[in-house]
Amino acid sequence: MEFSIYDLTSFTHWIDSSLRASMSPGWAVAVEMIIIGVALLVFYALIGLFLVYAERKVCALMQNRLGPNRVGPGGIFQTVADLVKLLFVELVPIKNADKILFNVAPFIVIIASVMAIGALPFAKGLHAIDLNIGIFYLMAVSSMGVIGVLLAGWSSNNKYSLIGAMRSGAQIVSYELSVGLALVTMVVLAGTMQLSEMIEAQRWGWFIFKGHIPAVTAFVVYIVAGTAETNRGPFDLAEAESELTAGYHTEYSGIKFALFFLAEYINMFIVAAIAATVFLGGWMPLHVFGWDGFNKVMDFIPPFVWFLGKTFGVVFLMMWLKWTFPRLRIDQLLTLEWKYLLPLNIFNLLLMATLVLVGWHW
Amino acid sequence: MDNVQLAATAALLAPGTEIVQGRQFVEMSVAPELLLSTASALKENSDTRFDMLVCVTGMDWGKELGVVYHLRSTEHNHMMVLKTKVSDRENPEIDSLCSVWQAANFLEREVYDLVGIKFRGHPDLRRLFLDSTWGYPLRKDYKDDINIVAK
Amino acid sequence: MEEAVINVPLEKEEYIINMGPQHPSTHGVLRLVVSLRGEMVQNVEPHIGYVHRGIEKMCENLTYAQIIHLTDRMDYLSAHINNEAVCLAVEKALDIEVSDRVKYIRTILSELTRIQSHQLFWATYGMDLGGLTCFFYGLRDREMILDIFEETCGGRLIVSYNCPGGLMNDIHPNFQKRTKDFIKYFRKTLPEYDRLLTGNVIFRERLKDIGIINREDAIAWGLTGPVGRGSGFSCDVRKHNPYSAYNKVTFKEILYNEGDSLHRYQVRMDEMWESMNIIEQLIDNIPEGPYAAKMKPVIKLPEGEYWQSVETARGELGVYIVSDGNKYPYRVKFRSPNFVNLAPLNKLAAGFKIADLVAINGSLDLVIPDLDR
Amino acid sequence: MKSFITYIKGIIEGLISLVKGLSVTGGYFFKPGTTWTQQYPNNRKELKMFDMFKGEVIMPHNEHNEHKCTGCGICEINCPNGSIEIIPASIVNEEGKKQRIIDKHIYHLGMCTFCGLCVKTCPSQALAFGQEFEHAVFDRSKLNKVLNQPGSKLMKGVV
Repeated sequence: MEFSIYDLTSFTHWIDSSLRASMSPGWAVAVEMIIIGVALLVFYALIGLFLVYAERKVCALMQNRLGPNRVGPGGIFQTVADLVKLLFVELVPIKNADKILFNVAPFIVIIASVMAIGALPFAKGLHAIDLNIGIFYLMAVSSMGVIGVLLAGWSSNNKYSLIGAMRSGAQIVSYELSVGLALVTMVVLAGTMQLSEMIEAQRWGWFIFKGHIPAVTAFVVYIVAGTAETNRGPFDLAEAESELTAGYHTEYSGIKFALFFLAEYINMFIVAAIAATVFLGGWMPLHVFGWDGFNKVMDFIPPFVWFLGKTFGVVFLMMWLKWTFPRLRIDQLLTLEWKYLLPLNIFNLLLMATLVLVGWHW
Repeated sequence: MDNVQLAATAALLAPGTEIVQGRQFVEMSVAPELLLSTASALKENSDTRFDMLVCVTGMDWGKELGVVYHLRSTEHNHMMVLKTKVSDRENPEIDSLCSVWQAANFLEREVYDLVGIKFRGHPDLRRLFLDSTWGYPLRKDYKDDINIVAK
Repeated sequence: MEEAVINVPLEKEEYIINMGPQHPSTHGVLRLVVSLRGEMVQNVEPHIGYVHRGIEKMCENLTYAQIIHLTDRMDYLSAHINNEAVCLAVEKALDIEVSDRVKYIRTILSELTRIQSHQLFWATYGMDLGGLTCFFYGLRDREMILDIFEETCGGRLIVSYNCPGGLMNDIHPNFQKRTKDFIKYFRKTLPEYDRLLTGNVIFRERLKDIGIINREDAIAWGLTGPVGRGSGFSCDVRKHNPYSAYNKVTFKEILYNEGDSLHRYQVRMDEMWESMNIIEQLIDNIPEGPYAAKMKPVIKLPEGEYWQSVETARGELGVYIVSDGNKYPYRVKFRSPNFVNLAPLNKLAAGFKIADLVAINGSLDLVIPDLDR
Repeated sequence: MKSFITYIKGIIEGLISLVKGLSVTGGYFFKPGTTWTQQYPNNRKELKMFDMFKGEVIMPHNEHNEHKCTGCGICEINCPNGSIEIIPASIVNEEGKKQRIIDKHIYHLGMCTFCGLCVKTCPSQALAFGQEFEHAVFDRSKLNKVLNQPGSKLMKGVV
């Protein structure tokens, strides 16, 4: 194994065996789950805070501004300060709102994104659960968030929220299709749904290079549909600020609003992470067949850095799109999906299947 | 067409109206009952063709209330002024010109709001800026001791 | 006795939402009561008056010199042009001929005002449609014009630079250089606006065939300015009834026949080029002369009625002064372009979606304080 | 077939227009030093308003604590908002004549709309515009200023 220095499998195995040695297997699993849960939550919060900061800095630089620059050096603690402020903000009670659903909705959104983040492979061995249907699971879980959005819009007793929620429902149901088909295209190429095997298959060339044109097309479609699925601009119709004030979270305040806000960024991270895993090789360093020296140097960079680097690259792309384009209208949004992306996707899947059958993919 | 010719044409179109010349525009004073017919005649006639209503001004002439219409022909690029007066200050009513120029809709609502002249046949005569309990501030006898400090 | 909120009764499956008075897309305190069926707009009713200050009533208690500073507060994005309108009306009434220097400076400043107003339009229109970056580019470039205003007039937005008979003070020595620098810079930056927004396929698809009004309707509704010219109605006061130095320059009146939101937008983008052309023709030839004519300390207009229309960034502003010979006017009426342009909103937006309503409302480029007065 | 070509052409042209837009924002992102932000409270020292800037109305005094205001009241008449109030006083001057001077020249900054008529119409150029722009105070009464400094006198030669 050429990158054994960064292989965390033995480390996690060591934790597992030492825990099992000191307590009964049931307790050991419970302790492991708690450790993983805490680790994921901390990671979740940190990524959320960082992404909010990154987005503000990126858009500021695109707009000839400085962005946050007061709290901490370069303003890096700005989002922490905002979070503290949001914790202290009053939770405004809404008259005639459906109290239970109103309060539950943000948590559904958050839970959906936490469940998705749990199945992501961060590095070799740093993988909470390696399902044999990893891709399928991620797709299933990440689209659960829309239930929270719909509930939030409906229970707020506000027409703007309701319109936003209904838009969001229509949008996610449609774009789920494109995301799914784009990923299925890559599953056809990989021949597996298990994330660890997919990454292993990209050792000598990422899928985006291996899959020729169909893979690139699938990547573009995936980025477009993924942006739409996370309700980000130019597809942010659900919260279209200039039309619906704030869409489905108009009536939310304080920490409940913060949960929605955080979930939006984490969803962006998840979409980008899936893109990085499936198209760009996940934590797998860039290898070129035959260039041993080059491969050694690449292996020297830790897989975790590779993974985050690729993910943030895709995140930056999504931010770039958001801060450049105007928003689409709801009918154009659906036209784009059903008239352009879906036919393209099906054709692309066919092409990929042909490629794989002919055997041109290696 | 210069002002003199315009005045002559207008006089032919609406007999019995008083036409004043020598000012910036030709001014035509119409009795309220003749207003609608005069206005549509001025619009339809191919020599005058006043197809654009530029401005509607509500006036308080002391004893009488009045409305001043500024008309423009986009074809001939000339303007004229149409004036009408009612002496009933309590319940002044004038025919609405909405059927002639759509622009009159909002402009007449404004006059109704600020001067209190009602427009007969207006499709949507409601107060525009002020709420319904307010007086008519552009009348000269309007009193507001708090907000208006007379010098 | 409360009056009805909407004029048209609601049908089954319709519901009302209130856009405004506090809403991001209404640019101020315009309240639109929108009847919707699903996302489709059935009826729009503008409710205005939230910034009604009674400027016309206030004018009846002020002298002609004092009125001018109130006109700044109507259409604050065309502040200089509003000032000019009152001054031209007073000068016309008193039969005063201002010097060429004053005319040239007024024209240059009017065109600068128009450019900065259209820049702000571009910035906020991009934001209405969800492209937030435009806002900062627009304001960045507008800042340069505001600096020119600040250096010469003393105010950035509310300039109060005109007075009956001329200007409050002479232009700053840096004025010409700064203006030329700005035009040099802006000629390079304006194509960037087009690359970012005008050519963008999403933007064009959003606006094409949205809120159409044809030429005949535009005339009947009295639409002026870019809104009227987008429908092919040649209504430029600068062209038809030139004032100040507009008869000394050559420029093109921008006309499009489509009458949809995209072409209302396009008129404004093209007008910025034309404004730059006008400024370039004048900026080097400002003649020497007094910056203000000698005026009596108390201005009394002879009895009579005076009308003056000027072309603001939004359309034709008419000033109608009725004087009874006193130092205070008997009645002042402002024919504000926004007020007239707002009226056909229902006609334009009914049958489109909420997102289109925002696009249409933005393409009218309303300034609410001008509408309410 | 023709419609298919226009369909494809439309897609390609659309994509090109999107890339053009991306090049603008991306250009600024990757080009450093294009920020226009003014770091306001930090740049207070360097921040200088233009000479013409209408920040507030002031009455310039010379080094002998003398001003030019004769108390004629023309500024008070010309002010459209009533933001100037003059409290006159009379003294007996050296020649033994009674002379009108100002006791207090009160300026209500909160009511001022910066139209510039007072400065323009002052016959003795006693008033001017100051460049101070940070007018926020916690108490509204602090906006009522007395422009003539305590103990100031009328400059010699001003009538």
